[in-house]
Formats: sequence, C-alpha cells, structure tokens
Amino acid sequence: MSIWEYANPLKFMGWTAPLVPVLWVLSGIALTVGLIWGFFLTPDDYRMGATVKIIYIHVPSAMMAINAWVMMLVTSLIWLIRRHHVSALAAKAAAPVGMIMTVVALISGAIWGQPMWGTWWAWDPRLTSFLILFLFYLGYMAMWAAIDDPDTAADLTSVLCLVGSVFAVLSRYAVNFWNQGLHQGASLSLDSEENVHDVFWLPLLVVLAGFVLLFLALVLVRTRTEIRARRLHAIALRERMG
Amino acid sequence: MGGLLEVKDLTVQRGGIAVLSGVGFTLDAGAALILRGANGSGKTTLLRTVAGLQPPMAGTVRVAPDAIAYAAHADGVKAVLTVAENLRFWAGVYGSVAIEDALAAFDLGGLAERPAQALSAGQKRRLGLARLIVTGRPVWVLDEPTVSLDRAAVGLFASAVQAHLAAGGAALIATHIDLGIDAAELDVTPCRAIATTAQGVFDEAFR
Amino acid sequence: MGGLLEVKDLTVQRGGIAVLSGVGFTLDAGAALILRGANGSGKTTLLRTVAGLQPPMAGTVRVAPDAIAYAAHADGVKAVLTVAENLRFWAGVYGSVAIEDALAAFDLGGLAERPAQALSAGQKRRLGLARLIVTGRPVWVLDEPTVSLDRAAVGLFASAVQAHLAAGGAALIATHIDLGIDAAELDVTPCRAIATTAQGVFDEAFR
Amino acid sequence: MIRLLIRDLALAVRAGGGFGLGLAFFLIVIVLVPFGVGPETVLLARIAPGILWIGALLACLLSLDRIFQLDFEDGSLDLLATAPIPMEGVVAVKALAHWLTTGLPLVMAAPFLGVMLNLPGPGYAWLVLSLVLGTPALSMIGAFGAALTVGLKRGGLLLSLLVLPLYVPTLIYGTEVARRGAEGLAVATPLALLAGITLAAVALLPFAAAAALRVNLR
Amino acid sequence: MIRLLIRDLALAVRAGGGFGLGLAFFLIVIVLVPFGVGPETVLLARIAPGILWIGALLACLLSLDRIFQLDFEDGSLDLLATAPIPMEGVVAVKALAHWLTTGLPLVMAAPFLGVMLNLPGPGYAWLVLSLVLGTPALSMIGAFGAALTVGLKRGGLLLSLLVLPLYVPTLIYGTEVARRGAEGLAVATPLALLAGITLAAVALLPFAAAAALRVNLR
Amino acid sequence: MPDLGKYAAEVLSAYGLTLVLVAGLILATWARSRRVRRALERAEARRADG
Ligand code: HEM
Ligand SMILES: Nc1ncnc2c1ncn2[C@@H]1O[C@H](COP(=O)(O)OP(=O)(O)OP(=O)(O)O)[C@@H](O)[C@H]1O
Ligand SMILES: Nc1ncnc2c1ncn2[C@@H]1O[C@H](COP(=O)(O)OP(=O)(O)OP(=O)(O)O)[C@@H](O)[C@H]1O
Ligand SMILES: [Mg+2]
Ligand SMILES: [Mg+2]
Repeated sequence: MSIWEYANPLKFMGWTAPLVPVLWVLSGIALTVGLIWGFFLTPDDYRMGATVKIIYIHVPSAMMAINAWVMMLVTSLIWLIRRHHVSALAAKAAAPVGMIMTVVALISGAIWGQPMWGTWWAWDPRLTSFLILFLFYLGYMAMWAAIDDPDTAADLTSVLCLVGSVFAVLSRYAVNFWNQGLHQGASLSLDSEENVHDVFWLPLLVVLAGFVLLFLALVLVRTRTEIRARRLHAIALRERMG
Repeated sequence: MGGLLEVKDLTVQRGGIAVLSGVGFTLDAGAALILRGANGSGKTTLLRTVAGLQPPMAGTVRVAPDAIAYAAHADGVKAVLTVAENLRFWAGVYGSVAIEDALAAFDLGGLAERPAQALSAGQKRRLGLARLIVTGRPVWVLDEPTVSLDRAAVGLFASAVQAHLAAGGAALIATHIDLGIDAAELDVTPCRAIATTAQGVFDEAFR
Repeated sequence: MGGLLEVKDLTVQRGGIAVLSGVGFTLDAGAALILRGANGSGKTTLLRTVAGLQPPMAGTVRVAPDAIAYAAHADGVKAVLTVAENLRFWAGVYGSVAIEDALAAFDLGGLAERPAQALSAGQKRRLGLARLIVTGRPVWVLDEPTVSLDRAAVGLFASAVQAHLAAGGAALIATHIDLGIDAAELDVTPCRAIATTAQGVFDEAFR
Repeated sequence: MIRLLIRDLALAVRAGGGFGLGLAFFLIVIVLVPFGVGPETVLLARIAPGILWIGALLACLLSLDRIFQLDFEDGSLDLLATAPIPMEGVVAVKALAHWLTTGLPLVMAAPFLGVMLNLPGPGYAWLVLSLVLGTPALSMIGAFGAALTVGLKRGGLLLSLLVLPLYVPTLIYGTEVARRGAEGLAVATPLALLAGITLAAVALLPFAAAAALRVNLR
Repeated sequence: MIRLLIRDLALAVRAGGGFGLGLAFFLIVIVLVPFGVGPETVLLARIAPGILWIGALLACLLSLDRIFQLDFEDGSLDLLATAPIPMEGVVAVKALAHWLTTGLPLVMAAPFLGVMLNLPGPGYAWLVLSLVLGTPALSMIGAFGAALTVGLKRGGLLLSLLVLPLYVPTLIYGTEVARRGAEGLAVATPLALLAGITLAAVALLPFAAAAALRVNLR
Repeated sequence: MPDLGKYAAEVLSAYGLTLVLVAGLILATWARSRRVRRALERAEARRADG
C-alpha cells in the first residue's frame, strides 16, 4: 500500500478526524504558554523597550505566511503530477490562512515600525516582498473564486502557484537590488552575530510551535470542509439532473 | 481496421457530471451519422468530446490525429475581416491555399469582399460552414450547422456534405431538422446517464 | 382605426443602403404574420425598424408606444444569473411580477435555479422566449425564435404564441421553418429595394 | 429602475467583477509607483496626493467598459431600449451602480494606501473628501464615454482615449484639494469647483449619454 | 503560424485596436501626471524614468485581455485548438503580435513623452534600451495571465490582479536601468538581469500558457 | 500586567489586531465547516430517502 492511499478522500476524512481536536488543544496550549511567557515574563529590550514583545506575533506570523505558500506550492505540484483531489483542496484551504498570516505580519510590522523607524511603512525589501506575497495570495484566491468547475480551478490555480512562486523569488532578489533597507537581519539563524538573546528566543520558539500547530489545525479543518463542499456540489448537480 | 472514427462506450461530462454514457458508434469513410436528441440531451457535449476539446470521463474515442474539423454554435468569424480574408486565414492555418471551391460551395462568391460584420445571420453561418471545406480534413464534426439557414442554403449544405462523403470523408452532425442527406441516425436519448452512476473519479473514492 | 401595428410603405436600410422598400402590412389583435425570405433578404433589418431600434428610411410604422416586445438573435440572458433571476429581472423592468406562467409555458420549471451558463443552446433559447411572456406586451416581434429548438420546444413555442394571440395579442415572426401556427405569411423578397433607388437624404441632396 | 440597480449590483458581485477588482487595481498602481520612482519617503510624500488621485482615476477608467458593453453584447441593451424605462434613467442607474461598485470602495481604500506613500497627516481627510466629491463625476463622465463607444468592437481603449481629457478638470481640482489639504493651505475654491463639476455632470450628462446610446443601437 | 501573426496584426490595425490606442493611453497617462503632481520640472525630471515605465506597463496591461478573449468568444480558439498548430505556437505568436502592436509603438513613443517630463539628456538612450529589452517580457507574461483568465466572464480586472505582481521584477530592473542611465551611473547589472528575465519568460512561459489555455477550453 | 512604558499603545494594538484577525479566521473556518457539514448531512439524508 503506497502512502498515496492516505490521499484518498474517504481515507483522508477518516484518519484526520481524530487529529483535529488534538491539534486544536496542542496549539492552544503552546500559544497560551508561549504568549504568557513572552508577554509577562520577559524583560524589555534595552534598545527597543517594550516593543520587543511584538516579536512574538510578528516573527511567527511572517514565517507561517511563507510556509503556507511553500505548502501550496508542494500540494499544487502533487495535484498537477498525481492528480489527487485532496492535494488541490489542501492548497485551496491553506491560501486564506496564509493570507491572514501575511496581513498579521504586515500590520504588526507596521505598528512596530512607527516607534522604531518613525514611519508606518517604508519600502524596505523585506516589507516590500511581503506586500508582493500578499498580492499573490489575493490573486490566487480570486482565481479560485472566479472559476466554477472545481477541477478547472484546481488546474489553473496550480499553474498560477507554480509560475507565481518563481516570480516571487525573482521579486525578492529584485527588491533587494532596488533598496537596501532598514529591516532586521535573520536573527534566528544560529551563526548570526546579532542573535536575539536567549531570554526572548525560548518563548519565541514555543509561540512558533503554537503557530505551526494552529496552522495545521486550520488547514486540516478547512481541507475537510472543502472535501465536504465538493461532495455537496456533486450531489447537488446530480439532484439537478434528476 | 474499422472506420475513420470509432467511439466506444463513451461517457461524457459537463460541469462535473456525466451527461451521456455508453455511447458507441463507428464512422466509415463515406458515411454520415446524424445525432438526434432533445434540447439538453448532451449532443454538444458529445461532439466536443469527440473533437478532443474535453477529455472523456470514460471510454475511448479512436481517430487519426488531425483528422477532425469541428464546427460549433460559434463559428469563429472575425467581424472586421472580409469573407475572403476569413477563409484565407483558415486555409493558411490548415495548409491549403484555394478558397474558391469553398466560396462556390456556399454561394459566397458575390460576398467575398464584404466585411463579415455586414453579413446577415444566415450569410455568416454559410461562411462558417465554408471553413470546413478549406480544412481538407476527413472527419467533419458539426453542431447544429443549419441554424439560421434558409431552405436553399440547407440544400447547399446538404450537397456540400454529400460531396465530402463521396470524396471519402465522414460526417457526424447534430441537428434538429431534416437535412435530406442519406445517413444513419443515432438518438442519444437512451444513452442518458442515470444520475446515480454519474460520478467522477473523485466522488467514487469519496463514498 | 386599423390594427395594433400598421406599417405603410416602409423603406428600411442597413449600412446606409436601402434593403427593403414599399413594405406594408397591418396586424390586428389576434393575428400573426410570418415573414419569409431568403438569407440576407432583410428580415432582421425590417424587424429592428418596426421595433423602433433604427429609424425608417421612408414610410411609417404606426404602433402604440410601449406595445412591442422584441426578441432577436441575441437573447439578453445573463450567464451568471439563474434562470429565475433572469426572468425576475425582466419582469421587474416591465412592471409585472409573476414568472411562474413564463416558466411553465417553456417548461423551465426544473431549471429555474440553474445558472444560465449551465444551459444547453436550446434551453437558453427557451429562457429567451420566456421573457416575452413576462413583458405583458401585446405585439411580439420575433427574429428567428426557434433557432436551436427541438421539435417539442417548437411545439411549446407555437402554443405560447397561440395563447398570446387568443388573449388579444399579435405577433410578427421571421422564420425559415414551419411553425404550425395558423397565420398569414408575407414574403419580403418582392420588396427588395432596387439598388438605384437606394439613397439616403444626404445623397439625394448631394446629387 | 431599482430592479436594474439591484441586478447590476448583483452582477458586479456575482461575476467577481467591479467590486473587489477595481480596488485591487488601485492598490496595485499605488504599489508600483515606488518601484518606479524609488523608495525615498520624502519624494513619495510629495507626489502622494497626485498619484492617489491618478490611481483612483485609472481604476475607475478600467471598469468603465463594463457599464454598457456586456449588456450590448448579449442583447440586453436592445431589450432595455424597448422596455418601459427612459434611456436617461438606464444611464443614471448604471452610472450609480458603477460608482457604488467602484468609486465608493476606492474612496474607502484611499487612506490605507496613503500610508504606503507616506501621505502627510492632514492630507487624509482632504483626500477622502475630494474623492467623495470627485468620483461620482468620474463615473458619470465615464458612463457617457461608454455610451459613445458601446457599439465598437472592444472600444475599451478608444473609451479611455475619449474619457481621459474629460477627466482632466476633475483631476486638477481634486488633486488641488488633496494637495493643498496635505500642505495645510486653504482649499475652499478648488473644493467648490470640484463640487460644481460633479453636480453639473450628474444633472446633464445622462441626457447626452442616452442620446449616444440611442444612436449606437441603431 | 505566420498566417496567424498576419491575421492578428490585421485585426489589431483594422479594429482600431491595439496599435494606436495603447499608444494613446500611454500618452494620456504621461500627460495626467503633471496635472496630478504639479508642474515643477525638477520633481518631474526625478520621477520621469519611473513614470514612463509605469505608463508603458499600464498601457500594455490594458490591451492584454484582447490577446485571447476575442478569439475565445467567437469560437476561433476552439477551432485553433483543433487545427494543426501546437498551442505553444499559438501562444507565442499571439504574444509576439501583442508586442508588435503595443510594446513596439510604446518604445518608439517613449523618448517623445520623455521630453514632456523633462527626462535628463543621457536618460533617453537607456530608457529606450530598457523598454526594448523589457516590453517583450511584459507581453509574454501578459499572455500567460490572459491564458489563465480567458474562460472567465470579463476576466479583465482579475487579469490585472494576477499579472501585476508578476511584472514587478521586470519593472524594477527596467526602471533601474533607465534611472541609473539618466543619472549617469553604471547600468550593466540591471541590464543583464532584465535581459535574463525576458529570455527566460520567452523560453518558458509559452508552455505554461498553453497548458492553461487547454484547461480553459475544456 | 507588565509595565509597557511609553509603548503600551503600540504593543497592545499589535496584539489586539492580531487577536481579532486570527480569531476571525478561526471563527470563519469553524462556521463554514459547520455549515457545510450540516448541509452535507441533509443532502446525504435526502439521497438515502429518495
Ligand atoms: C510592515 C512591516 C514589516 C514586515 C512586512 C516585516 C516582515 C518580516 C519578515 C518577512 C520577517 C522574516 C521572518 C523570518 O523569515 O524569519 C521578519 C522578521 C523580523 N522582523 Fe519584521 N517586518 C516588518 C517590520 C518590522 C519592524 C518595524 C521591526 C522592528 C523594528 C521588525 C523586526 C523584526 C525582527 C526582529 C524579525 C526577526 C528576524 C528574523 O527572524 O529574521 N519588523 N519581519
Ligand atoms: N455547467 C453545467 N453544470 C451542470 N449541467 C450542465 C452544465 N452545462 C450544461 N449542463 C447540462 O448538460 C446537458 C447537456 O448539454 P448540451 O449542451 O450538451 O445539450 P445539447 O444536446 O447540445 O442541447 P441543445 O440541443 O439545446 O443544444 C444539458 O441538460 C445542460 O443543462
Ligand atoms: N453594414 C452593412 N452594409 C451593407 N450591407 C449590409 C450591412 N449589414 C447588412 N447588410 C446586408 O443587408 C441585407 C439584410 O440583412 P438582414 O440581416 O436584414 O437579413 P435577414 O433577412 O435577417 O437574413 P437572415 O435570414 O440570414 O438572418 C443582407 O443582404 C446583408 O448582407
Ligand atoms: Mg447544443
Ligand atoms: Mg436575420
């Protein structure tokens, strides 16, 4: 039995059903612990003051925004190559989650930028590429919404996701070339010199785990909903046929 | 081994549900088949599947590559080009050159230099049909070709089809009227897919 | 004083050239007139002129204001609205409310909640014709109404027209087929304008 | 007529048309400008009111051809012309529907996009006010242009060509209000002129547009 | 295929379409900018390269939906799909026709419009070069977007939404070449990157676009 | 409550907006899931009957 068996819609519904509550509970715990830890039990940063607490929502949401797109890319590829419907529906389910994460990263960053850089918005490369990512999410979701036939929609959005990913990477480089920027470097990387101090780092990891679990829970529930909606669509069509 | 076009046990779908199932027929050189069926019975869907514009849900369509000339409700006529320019374009696409035969067959000689937008409904339709002749393809797949045509023009069409058959071609025609062509008829009504068997691969797996 | 629609000595033009001239007829309540004529003879042009969409070149069309319901080749159906929504919109425009009769007359009951884009060619046409009933107007002016309809649907159409006539309406219909309606026929071929008389006001002054 | 309005709004929302996408286009124009002119905030702040107005105008312009073209193509317009509604009413309703689905969302989005161009603080209120007053004129003038070009195959770009010069006065007074507002200067004069243009357009253009439509249907 | 190219060019010229009007739109956008941002020459000169590029991009964008939509509506695309030409060839030819009728005229008009915005002297050559290199990518990316949206009722604005983020890299390198050129700086790097994007787009996107078209015709 | 100093407004609004957005997403997900599940149950029941 190959692993693709699990992508059979019926099987998928079966094995994911018990998983959903577990994910909800785990993500709830991780988020509560991490956020309480980060918000109440960490000191202020000597440079950024209390604003450093924004890091606990900003960084995880930014990471999830990117990860959601990567997941859409992978599931789109699986759909195009192996034509597993669940895969296409999972991509559809992930898009709104990714988009909200992008918006959260943008908003928390903007609020952070006001005290730190004295402006809500600057055309920094990292910020700019996030804005472009947001546009990709919008276009991708608009595409799903605009097409009636589910398989056609899956095919076209997958092609869009593929080409879009290539262009998203291109944009990232182009934007870097265009403007050097104000934004923090990658402070989670271990060899970086300006590592965020351990005090901030540990709770951040916990929140990050919470966001990942929340993302998984949301995508799973949404995928299950999409599968049901698809089934409903088929039944409705059949009833119409009489 | 068999005819120009062989359809076996075909199931065709529209909007994700099967419309017709178990359709099968063979079309030999020189033969025409007329599809009958009430409005909404699935003739257009069947023809599009045969022409390769949409994939079959089940079953097979066996036909030589590049053998089919398809003509649908919309006839792909460009309003700002003249009749001759429209035909010449399609002739170029299909690698033929002469359009005189096609003009003559549908009595369009006098209209050759007229822009297509200044044609009446029936004249435009004749132009759409004339395109078939310049394709030079053996299998004609036609969806209600005689819409808007008057009786004389239906006669022209019938003789064009007969000439095509005589030259070793074949034709598959969906229509509601009597064309006066000597041809077999296939009523698609009995092939109507029963709702409960109308399932895509996906729904099958779901249940 | 005459019928619902009176056409006298009408000359109609298309692209600046007279197409038909000297057309005259009267349509009384309860009567239907079928227009005959080969493709390109000018039926569409005549109907558009009668419906007031284009001005006559000469002659008069006498008809009560707001008496005409016109249905043409294009039937004004919105693909994203459902059948019922399409009809309800037109019902609202014409100030009527009930669409049930119209749905029933063209056997659209089962399709009422279907988006128009998921209809077959003939089903869409039936929807276009159902619109006539919700207009509540006495004079129907119809251009090839039976295009794409199967025989059963042509029968539905004929009975709708007959019911309309029985209720004191009138109908002017251009068609190439036999509708099975008891009606006078008018062949427009003899009215064909001779090229030399085809002159607009401007050319007259210019000469 | 209210039926027509409802239908047009339903179509705009249903077809995934006017509503969200005019907005999206506005967003994207504003986003592109910094890529073009560079990221310096001082420069961006200076051109912000003008660019925002031009962006709104272009977003509006792009959706103009839907006003009549779709109804023309499927024959609805012929049928509406023979229906018991005056053509002027049809035009007015369609312009209103266009404003509701395009102009209004643009007005509401403008302040957020202003942030991206670093529009100075006092500018926001005046920007919104100028757009509220000006966009109805854009819709009405646009409906007139659309009525003129409706018969033509894909008149979309011809439409732009005709309409843009007509938009110039509205644009000038509109940006003047927004710019002076952003710099804290007096805005009464351009504001009054802007309001005047809008009122005149709404009062008179439906007649011109209806006449154009009738000619085009012929 | 050459037939298809000739027909598309004939249609563009005959229907009063692509050719003159993309150009006109470009002209008008450039003319509107001084109305929007005010007439100071220094300011205009600074934003000139960027605005010219954005104007060209928008003019290009507006004519994208004609690439396939008209052929789809009248059934030609169905017929082309059953004709003995590969779909990839159809896409490539149509993108080429779009470039010839839209991109090329824009390139030729840009220097004249540059004068209106006081583009500095050395900028002209670089502006034209960057447009020559960049506009083919715009046409090809646009053809891909048009292929994705062709089945949809009036996908025009959805098309813009999809295509604009894809245009960002081209726009950035293009304006960078034009801007650096105008300021007399080195342009080799962005020029090479711009050329790279164009080549890659022309080599790869026809396949993606053809796949999308086939799905849409289904 | 920790002392957020002069940045209280920023930090709290960032957390607040995030909460609103994420809670909205969760609610929307849950509501649609419930709606579709109900509708599907009804439809399956209808199929079983008819
Ligand atoms: C709208 C504005 C902003 C956006 C869109 C944004 C976006 C991002 C992104 C994409 C990341 C990378 C996450 C990752 O891959 O690890 C990130 C990380 C980060 N951002 Fe922001 N940011 C914004 C504003 C700010 C501001 C104003 C600050 C503080 C002054 C800030 C501080 C940080 C820090 C400390 C990190 C963690 C560094 C890292 O892990 O790479 N950001 N932000
Ligand atoms: N998107 C869709 N979803 C569901 N059903 C559809 C869809 N599109 C079409 N149908 C239905 O599929 C059936 C087959 O349509 P088709 O166009 O093949 O009929 P047809 O035989 O060509 O009819 P006509 O003679 O009227 O042209 C019709 O009953 C139609 O209502
Ligand atoms: N713009 C134009 N310039 C010149 N002649 C035109 C123009 N448009 C149409 N015609 C001609 O006018 C004549 C009348 O056309 P009309 O559409 O009225 O014919 P019809 O009787 O409706 O034909 P059909 O039965 O084919 O629909 C036709 O011969 C047509 O070729
Ligand atoms: Mg059909
Ligand atoms: Mg006619």
